[in-house]
Amino acid sequence: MNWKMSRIVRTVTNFLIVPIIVYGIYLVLHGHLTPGGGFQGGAVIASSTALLIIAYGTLGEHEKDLSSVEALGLTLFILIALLGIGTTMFYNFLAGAGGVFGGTIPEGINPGYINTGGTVPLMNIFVGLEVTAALSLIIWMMSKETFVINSEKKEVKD
Amino acid sequence: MNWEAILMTIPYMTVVILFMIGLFTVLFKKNLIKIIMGIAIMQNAANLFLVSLAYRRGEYAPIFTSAESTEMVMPTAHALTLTSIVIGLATTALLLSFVIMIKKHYGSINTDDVRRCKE
Amino acid sequence: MRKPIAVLALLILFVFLAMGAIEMRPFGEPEETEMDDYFLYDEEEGSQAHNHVNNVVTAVLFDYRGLDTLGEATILFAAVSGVLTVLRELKKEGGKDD
Amino acid sequence: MNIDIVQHSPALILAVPLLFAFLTPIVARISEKGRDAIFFLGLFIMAFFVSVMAYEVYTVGGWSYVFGGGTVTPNGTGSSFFRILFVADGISAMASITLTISAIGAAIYSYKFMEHDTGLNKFNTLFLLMIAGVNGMVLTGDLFNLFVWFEVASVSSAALIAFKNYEGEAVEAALKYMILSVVAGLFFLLSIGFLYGQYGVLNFQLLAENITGTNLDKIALTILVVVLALKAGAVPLHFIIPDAYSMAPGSVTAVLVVASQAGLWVLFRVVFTLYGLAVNTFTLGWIVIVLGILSMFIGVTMALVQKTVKRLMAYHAISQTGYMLLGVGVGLAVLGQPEMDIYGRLAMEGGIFHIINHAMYKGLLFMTAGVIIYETGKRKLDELGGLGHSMKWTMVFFMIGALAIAGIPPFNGFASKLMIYKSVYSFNPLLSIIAMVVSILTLASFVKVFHSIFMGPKDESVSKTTEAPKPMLLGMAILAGVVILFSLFPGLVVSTIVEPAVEALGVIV
Repeated sequence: MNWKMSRIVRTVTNFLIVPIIVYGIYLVLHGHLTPGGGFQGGAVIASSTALLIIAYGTLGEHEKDLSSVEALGLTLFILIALLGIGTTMFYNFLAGAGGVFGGTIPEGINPGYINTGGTVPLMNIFVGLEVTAALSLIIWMMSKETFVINSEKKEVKD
Repeated sequence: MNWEAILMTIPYMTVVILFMIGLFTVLFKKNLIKIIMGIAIMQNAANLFLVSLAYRRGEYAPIFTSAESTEMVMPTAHALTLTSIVIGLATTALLLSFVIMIKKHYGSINTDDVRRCKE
Repeated sequence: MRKPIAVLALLILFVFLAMGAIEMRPFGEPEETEMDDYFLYDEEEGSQAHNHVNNVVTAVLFDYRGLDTLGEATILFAAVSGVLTVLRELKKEGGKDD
Repeated sequence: MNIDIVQHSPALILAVPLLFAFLTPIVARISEKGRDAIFFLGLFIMAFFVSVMAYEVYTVGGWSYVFGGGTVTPNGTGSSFFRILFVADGISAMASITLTISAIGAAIYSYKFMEHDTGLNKFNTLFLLMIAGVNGMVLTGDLFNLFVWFEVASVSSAALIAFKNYEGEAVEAALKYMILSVVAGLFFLLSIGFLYGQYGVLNFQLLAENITGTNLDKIALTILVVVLALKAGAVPLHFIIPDAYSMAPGSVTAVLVVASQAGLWVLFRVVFTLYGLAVNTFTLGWIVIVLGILSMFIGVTMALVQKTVKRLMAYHAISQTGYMLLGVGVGLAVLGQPEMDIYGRLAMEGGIFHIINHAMYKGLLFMTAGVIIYETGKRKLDELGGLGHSMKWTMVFFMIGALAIAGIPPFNGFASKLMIYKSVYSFNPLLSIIAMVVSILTLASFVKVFHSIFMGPKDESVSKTTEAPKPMLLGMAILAGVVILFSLFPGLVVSTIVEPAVEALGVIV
């Protein structure tokens, strides 16, 4: 897999990756205040993977790592949902309790406070983790099967 | 005929027309990639339908952070749309990977060549 | 021979769905909004009162309809597992297979 | 903190396989034994919760589980209907029991069956996800949530059908299955949109209160019935079933049968609970009956000309689906007519009893077919012969399955078919005669198959075959044991698990 794009593209990619990831993290963390959330933020972060693959032509041997990250995000998500089982599954037991993300907000229009929402922002983070890994994996597997292999002229005959 | 009432359903008619375009593509195109594009059109039609159900005249997005008014459109349909968008993405990814594999095995993505199952 | 029949079926389906669209309530004027108003404004269980979340769509997505989101994330997980399964290397070990 | 696991069991039935499926890729990095261990652990914990839920449903009665609700009430009132509900009643208990038995059988079977393949991490994950999806479909009481689990089941089944990615046909079958499932799912979404747009709610009970049988309701109902009939494999849209069933690995097919039946359970729920008497049940019942008769007849006639083992069995699956639709269709057609009610109820019981019977003996038959292909590597009927000499247990299991599917007394297929014949005869004698003729054709077909696979001289090419490995025999023995158990005590089974299911559909006058 020696295929990669020119030095200009690679340098610009190096500079662009950071703001893309930061913007994605912003979308995930502010999911309960502004439009956005785990899925949208995760998709934005995964677009940086697409940029990496196009510029460098490879993502390395990280399929198992990405798969584990994805599974970890989902496991934490379902565990948070199960922790509410004192009442029922998916009960928001952190909201308004004063601890992590446990702040209260006034009714009606307000400027928005990040330390609110209970389990909702936590679930956003975990889903963001899952979506990032899942979309990166999909993009990587498909590019590996199509242009990365084709660029090496390696063909599989049935 | 109550023409005014029919005019009020134009968004829904748009959805139906888009949906039928997608279905036409799925049924009559021979190229598997085009079939998947037809499915994507149908998915977008369904998403458009759900979003159009959420709308209430003259009201704002259901987010209280620095909102202009507390008159808000219906949030459930927006949540359903988000869910169905992700479902559409996942199914499209799986379909495309099937097509990649079909191309490897059969050397073609024309539906006329991809019918070895029946034998 | 098959194509005209399919076109006819498609036309019938179109008329059928268009009838549904015409029967729908007018655009922008929903009649029953009890459920959505509950999520938006309820003083005990609403998005702001109970969950302390400003973005009502996120509150619906992760709390009121959290199970849908779990299912949706599961579909993404299943699709990734499927992509990894289908695109894995074409080799079979041993002679036996089904 | 005091947690009542009985109350929480519907949620845990869903959550446990999901949790273990998510853990599989992480555990698989550490050890392969651990991966298999948590696979079986997840299944057995799920089986435990299923039995807890079923016991409560059969001794005390059903209840609704509110996700994220402040309180769990026996029958959630008011605002808890706006959240997602799980319904624990006769239908969901019976469907979960069916799924659990055949999943455990198939899992033990596939422990040996799949060991020559790569990518088993993904196999275990997808298997658990498919089970979770089917469980979610039968348990949920919310229309959109139903769509979500429908898609989970479709995506994971399609991925499992394509598991043997070194065979082009498997990928082709999976592609077809997936395209049809996705298109069906989109129609489903459209009809959810119609109902949500009109009534502003998604819960089954709230929708049922609102539905009055307007044109829009009827359009939504038509779409729902067609989509769910496609999922179940009834005739006008049956053409994906043979490809999918014959190309999937043998252990997956046994569960795919149950996954298809989830479409039937949901169809009953939609037709009876959601619509009920709001629409003309006589016409709707006759539509279901005609679908059933066509499925029976076309399925069995197509099966007679098939040349490969699993394809033949897949066509028989379509034909057996017809019996279930026939029974329930008769029950639907006479719904609300007091003079016919006793027959309607018997027909419904027969149709629903046939579902669990079919899941057991068809799963068993697909597993024996898997064994034959595993041992000989051949699929075509005329290439096989004389296997009875070396594979005695497989032959016995095949005989149990074949006699049960053909409705020979005293097997369980006879018990449920007899209930359908009796009740349908008083409704319309012609339908009953057609059903009997189909049954005879089924017997003829399986006699032919039995003869060509197991009888005859010991063929040169198959002389080296041995008996199936022990885990595979154990998996088949579980299903065969259930078939025999149901054959011995059909009355007990009907009164314990079938009648609550019929009552849950609201067919009590």
